[in-house]
Amino acid sequence: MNNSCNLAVAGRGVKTASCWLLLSCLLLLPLHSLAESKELRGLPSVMVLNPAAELWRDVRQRDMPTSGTTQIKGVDSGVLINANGDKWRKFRMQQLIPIGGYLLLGIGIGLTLFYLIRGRVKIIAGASDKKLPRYTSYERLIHWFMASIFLFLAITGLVILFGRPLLIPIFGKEIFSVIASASKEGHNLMGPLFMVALILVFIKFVRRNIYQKGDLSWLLRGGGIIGKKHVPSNFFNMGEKSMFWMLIIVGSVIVVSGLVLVFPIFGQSREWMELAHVGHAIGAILMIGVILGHIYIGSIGMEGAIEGMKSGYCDLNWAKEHHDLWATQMEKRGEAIANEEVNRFSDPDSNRSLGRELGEAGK
Amino acid sequence: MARMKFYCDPERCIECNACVTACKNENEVPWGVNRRRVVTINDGDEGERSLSVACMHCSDAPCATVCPVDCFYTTQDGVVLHDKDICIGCGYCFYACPFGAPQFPEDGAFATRGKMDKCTFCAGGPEVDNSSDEHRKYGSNRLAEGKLPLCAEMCSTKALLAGDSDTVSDIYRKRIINRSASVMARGVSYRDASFRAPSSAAGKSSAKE
Amino acid sequence: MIAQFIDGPLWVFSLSVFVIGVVWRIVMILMAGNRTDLSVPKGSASSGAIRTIFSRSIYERTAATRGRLLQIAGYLFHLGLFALLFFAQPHIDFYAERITGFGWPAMPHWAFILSAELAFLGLLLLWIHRLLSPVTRLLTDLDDHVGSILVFLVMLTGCLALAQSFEALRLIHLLLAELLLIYFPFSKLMHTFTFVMSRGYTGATMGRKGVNA
Amino acid sequence: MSEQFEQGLAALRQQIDSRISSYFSSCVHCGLCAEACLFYTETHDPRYTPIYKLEPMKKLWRREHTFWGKLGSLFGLTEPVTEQDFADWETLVYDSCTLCGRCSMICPVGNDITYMIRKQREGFSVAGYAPDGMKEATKRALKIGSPMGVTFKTLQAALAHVEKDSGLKIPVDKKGADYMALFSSMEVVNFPEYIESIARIFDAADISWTISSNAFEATNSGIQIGNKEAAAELVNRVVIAADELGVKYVISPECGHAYTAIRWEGPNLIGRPYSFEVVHILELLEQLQAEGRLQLEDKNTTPMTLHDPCQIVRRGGVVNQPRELLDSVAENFVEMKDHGVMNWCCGGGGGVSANERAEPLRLRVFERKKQQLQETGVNTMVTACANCRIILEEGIEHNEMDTEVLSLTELVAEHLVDGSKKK
Repeated sequence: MNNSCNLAVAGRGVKTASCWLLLSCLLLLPLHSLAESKELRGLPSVMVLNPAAELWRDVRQRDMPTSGTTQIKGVDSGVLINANGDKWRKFRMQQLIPIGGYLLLGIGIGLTLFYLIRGRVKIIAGASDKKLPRYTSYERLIHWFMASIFLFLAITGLVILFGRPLLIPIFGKEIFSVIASASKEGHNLMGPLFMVALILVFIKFVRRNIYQKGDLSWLLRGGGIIGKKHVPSNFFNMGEKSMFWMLIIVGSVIVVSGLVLVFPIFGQSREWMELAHVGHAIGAILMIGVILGHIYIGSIGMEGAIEGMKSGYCDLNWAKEHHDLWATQMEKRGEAIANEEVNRFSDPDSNRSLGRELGEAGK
Repeated sequence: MARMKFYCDPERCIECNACVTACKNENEVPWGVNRRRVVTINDGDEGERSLSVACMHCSDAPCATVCPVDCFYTTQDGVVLHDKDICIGCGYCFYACPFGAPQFPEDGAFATRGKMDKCTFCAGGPEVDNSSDEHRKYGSNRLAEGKLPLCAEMCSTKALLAGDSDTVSDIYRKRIINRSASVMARGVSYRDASFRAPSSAAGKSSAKE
Repeated sequence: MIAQFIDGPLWVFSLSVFVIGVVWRIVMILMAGNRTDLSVPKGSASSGAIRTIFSRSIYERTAATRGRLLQIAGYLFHLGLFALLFFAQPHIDFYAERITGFGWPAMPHWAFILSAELAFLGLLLLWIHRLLSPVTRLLTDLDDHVGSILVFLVMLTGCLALAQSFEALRLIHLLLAELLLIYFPFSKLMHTFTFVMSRGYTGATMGRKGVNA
Repeated sequence: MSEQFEQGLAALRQQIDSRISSYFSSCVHCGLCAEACLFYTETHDPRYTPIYKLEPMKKLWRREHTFWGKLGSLFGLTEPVTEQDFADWETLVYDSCTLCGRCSMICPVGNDITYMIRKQREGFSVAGYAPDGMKEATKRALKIGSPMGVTFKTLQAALAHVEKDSGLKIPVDKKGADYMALFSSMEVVNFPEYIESIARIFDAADISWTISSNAFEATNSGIQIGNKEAAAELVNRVVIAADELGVKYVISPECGHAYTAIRWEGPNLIGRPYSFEVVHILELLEQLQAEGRLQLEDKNTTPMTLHDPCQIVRRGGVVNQPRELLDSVAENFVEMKDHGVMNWCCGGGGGVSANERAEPLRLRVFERKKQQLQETGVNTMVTACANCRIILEEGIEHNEMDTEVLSLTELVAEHLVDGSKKK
C-alpha cells in the first residue's frame, strides 16, 4: 500500500532518512571509486554491491518483507524498518505543531476581534422578570463534568504538544519535564473519564439535537449573529446542534484514538498508534477551536447565555430572542417562573434568612 | 572527532543472538527491554539473511526531533543519548524511529510506558562517567573506559562492527574487496551468489547513490 | 532542604497531628456523654448497632433520582479512594517503610488505574453536584470546600506522580497528603471515623425499638 | 425575651450529647436527606433539607465543641447563635418537620436527624419560639389533661354512648385489672368507634381491662413542642394512675406519637423504669390473635392498602403486627411502593397538625401521599393512628379524592367471630 511512497522517500534519501544517507555514503562511495580504479587497471568490471545496504534498501522498498522473525518479544520487534515513522515525524513537526498552533492562535485573535467589533450580544428587550427552566440539575452536572475534564485534557494535551517550543524556553528542560510528565500522566488517567462524559452527554442531549425544519433558514441567515434580526430556533439552534454533532463525532474519534494510544497492551502496532495519534491530534485541535468559540459565546459573547447552565433557568426575553420556538411553547405551557421564585430555589444564599412569612405564605 | 557507528554484515551474521545477550548482561536492562535484537528475513527460505539491529545513532535523529521534552543529545563521538531524568515516557520516539530502537519498560495490564531505554553505544548517559547513578539508569559506559560496545566485541563472526565510522568502513571495504576477489577467482559473479535476484532498477539506484 | 523537610520532620509532625487529633476528637465526642435509655428494649441494641454500621453502606433504593446519582458517585469515590489508599503498591511500600514495617499484597496495576479513574469520576461528580445543587449549596461551608480541594489535589498529584520517576512530583504529593493529615482532625473528614459512631448510635436506638435501620 | 432566649440557648446546650456531637462530626453535607423529606421532595425548596433545619444547633455545637469554633470564638470570629436564628428557624423546625424519621433512615453516615430536631425543639420551646397552636395545646394538656381540652366528663359521655351501642359495660377505675387503656383525645372526640371496637374485642378475647379517670389521655404535647418538663408531667400522670390501679400493662392507643411518648421516651422523661409494661394496641391484638384468643372471620374483599404511621412503625418498631392483622381481615392487601419503615408521612405528625400556620404547607406536601395512593390504585386506606387519619381525610377532601380511611383496630373489631357483631 505504501510502496510508492516509500520508494519516493528512499529515492530522495538525502533529505529524509539521514541515517540512511550516512550508511550509503560512507560505505558505497569509497567502494565505488575502488571499482573504478580496478577497471582502470584492466581488471574485468565486476559490479560489487554492498549487501547490507542492499538488504536495508530492499526492506524499505518492500521488494523484501519488512519484517522477519526474531527471538525478541515486543511490539513490532520483527519489523526491520518502521516505514511510516518518517511520515509521522513530518506530520507532527511540520504540520501539526505550526499549523495547529497558528490555527488556535488565529481563532483566539479572531474571537477577540469579533468581540471588539460586534461587541456583546445583548438581550435587546432587556432582562425580563420571568425565567424559564432550561437545564435540569443532572444536565448541568454532566455539562460541567465534561467541561472540567475537557479543560484539564486540553491544557495537558497542549502542554505536551506545544511545550517544547513554548515552555522550555521559559522554564528550562528540567522543570518542564516535571510539568510534562505530570501532564502526560494526568492526561492518560483523565482521558477515559472523557469517554464517560461523552456517553452521558450524548444520551442526555441527543434528542434535542436532531436537525429540524427551521435549521436551514437559521444557517442561511447566519444565526442572527450578523445583523440584529431574530432567527427562529428551537431548544437548540442550528449552530448548537452542529457543535453537538461535532462534539460527538470528533469526540468519539478522540476517545477511540486516545484509547489506542493510552493502553499499549493490545499489541497494536506502531502504525496503528501513529495513525491514532494523527487522528487524536487533528480531532483535538479542531475540538479545542470549536470549544473556544463555545466558551466565547457562552460567557462574554452573549448576555444571559450562561445563566441556563449556571442556575438552570434562563431569562424569558433571552429565550424569546434566541430560542423563540421553544420559549413560546414553554410560556404557553405556563412554565415561566417569576424571578423571586427562581432565586428562592436556585440561589438560596441570596435569601438565607427564612423568616416567619414563609410559613404564613404557606406556599 | 570520531563518529561512532554500528555496522552489521548480513553475509556474516549467523543469528546467534550473542550480541543481544551480551548487551543485556553488560547493561543490566530490565526484562522486556531489548536494546538490540536480531531480525531474520526470509527465515528458512532462499535468501535468508540476518541483521543485528539497535539504535543506529543517526546524525539527524528523528527521535530527537519529535521528543516533546527535548531529552536527546548527541555526544562528541556522534552517539545519540537521552536524559532519563527528563524523559516522560510518551513513546513518540518509538513512533518516529525507523529501527524500533526505543524500548519502554512496561508493567502489567494497562501498562503505562516507563522512561525510554535504548542502546547507548555503551556510552552511558549525561551523568558523571561510570558513576553508580549512570550505571543504574543507562548501564555500562565502556566508551569512557576506552572500550567499544560489548555486542560488537562479542560477535563471534565479527558481523557486527562498532567504532569510528572511518575504521568500520575501512574494515568493510577490505571485506568487499576480498569477497570480490574470491568471486572473480571462482569466476562467478558475486551478484549471482548474492541472496538477491538481479534487478536492473535496484542496481541502478544503488550505483548512482 | 525543603525536600528533606517534607520527607522527614513534616511527615512525622503531620502523622502525629493526625493520630492525636483523631483520638482527641473521638474522646471529646464520647465525653459529651449519653444518658442510659430506661425504656424496656424490644430488640438488641448492640446487634442493631452492628447491623446499621454495615447496612447503611447498602444502596438506598428509596432515595429519588438525584439521590441515585449521589449514591453511585459516593460509592465510586469512596471505594476507589479506599482501594488506592490501602492497596496501591507505592502506598503499601510507603507504609511498610514508614509505619508498619511489613507490607501486604497490592492490587495489580490495572486495578490501581481503574480505581483511580473511578475515584476521580466519583469525586468530580460529587464536587460538581455540591457546586450546582441548591441543597448542597445551602449546606456547604468553607470546611467542605477545603476538604474536597485537599482530597482532590492529593489524588491529582498522586496520579500526576504515577510514573514514579520525578522526585518533585512525589514530594508535592507527599506535601499535600501531609497538609491533608494535619487538616483532617479539625474537619468534616473526621466522618471517616465518626460515621461508625453515628451509625452505631442510631442503629442501637433503632435496634432497641426492633427496627432495622 | 432576651432572658428567655438565654434560657432557651442553655436548654439547647444541654441537649448536645455524644450522639449529637458524633452526628454533627459525621455530617458531610451531602444533601441526601433532602431526598427523604417530603417537605423537600414536594416543594423543592432547599431550606427544607432536614439537616439544614438543625443549623442553629449546629452553630452552637461548632462554637462550643469544635477546635475552629472554640478558637474563633476566642477572637470573636465564630458566629454566635442569635435570637434571630431562632426566629428564622422556627417555621423550619416546627412547620416543616413531622419528626417522621425518614431522613434518619437514609443518611449515609447514619445520623438520626429526627432525634436532633426533637432535641432542638427543647431549646426553641424554652426560648418561646414555638407555634402558638402547639403552645396552647401544651398548656391545655397540662391544665385540663388533654391538648384538645377533653375532660373526663367528655369521655364519660362518649363511654355512655358506646355502652349503649354495644351493650357492654366499660370498666372505669377497676383496681387489679390486667390492662389499662389510654386514648388520644382525637379518638374520644372524632372516632369514638375506636373505644367501642376495643371494648368489643376485649370482651370477645376475655381481657380484664380498665380506664383510669385520672389519666386516660395518651397524647403528649410536651414531646411535640419539645418541652421535657411538660412531657414528664404528662407521662407521670399515666404512671401514677397505672400504679394506683395496679395494672400489669398499659395499652397505648393507635395514636402514633402517644406510643413513642409513653413507650420509648416516658421512662427517660420521668427518670425511672415503669412498674408495668406498655403495649401498643396493635401489638396486643396481634398477640391475642397468635394465642388464638381473637377469632376473625369474613375476609374483606375490597382492595386495601396500609398507611404506616411513622411513630408506630418506623420510630416505634411495630412493623409486622399491622400487616399480620390486616392480612387476616383483608383478602386484597396491596402494599404501597415505599412502605414499612420507609413509608412517607401523612404530613401532620410531630405537632404539625396542631399548628394552624402550617396548614397550607401540610396540604401541599400531601401530594406525596396522594401520589402513593394513586400508584396503588386502591381506594381504601387502613391506618392505625387517629392523627394520621384526620390528616389523611383532610388531604383527601382537599384533593377531592375518592378514598376511604379506616382504622385497623375498628376493622379488626368488625371481623370478630362471636355473635356480638351487631352492626
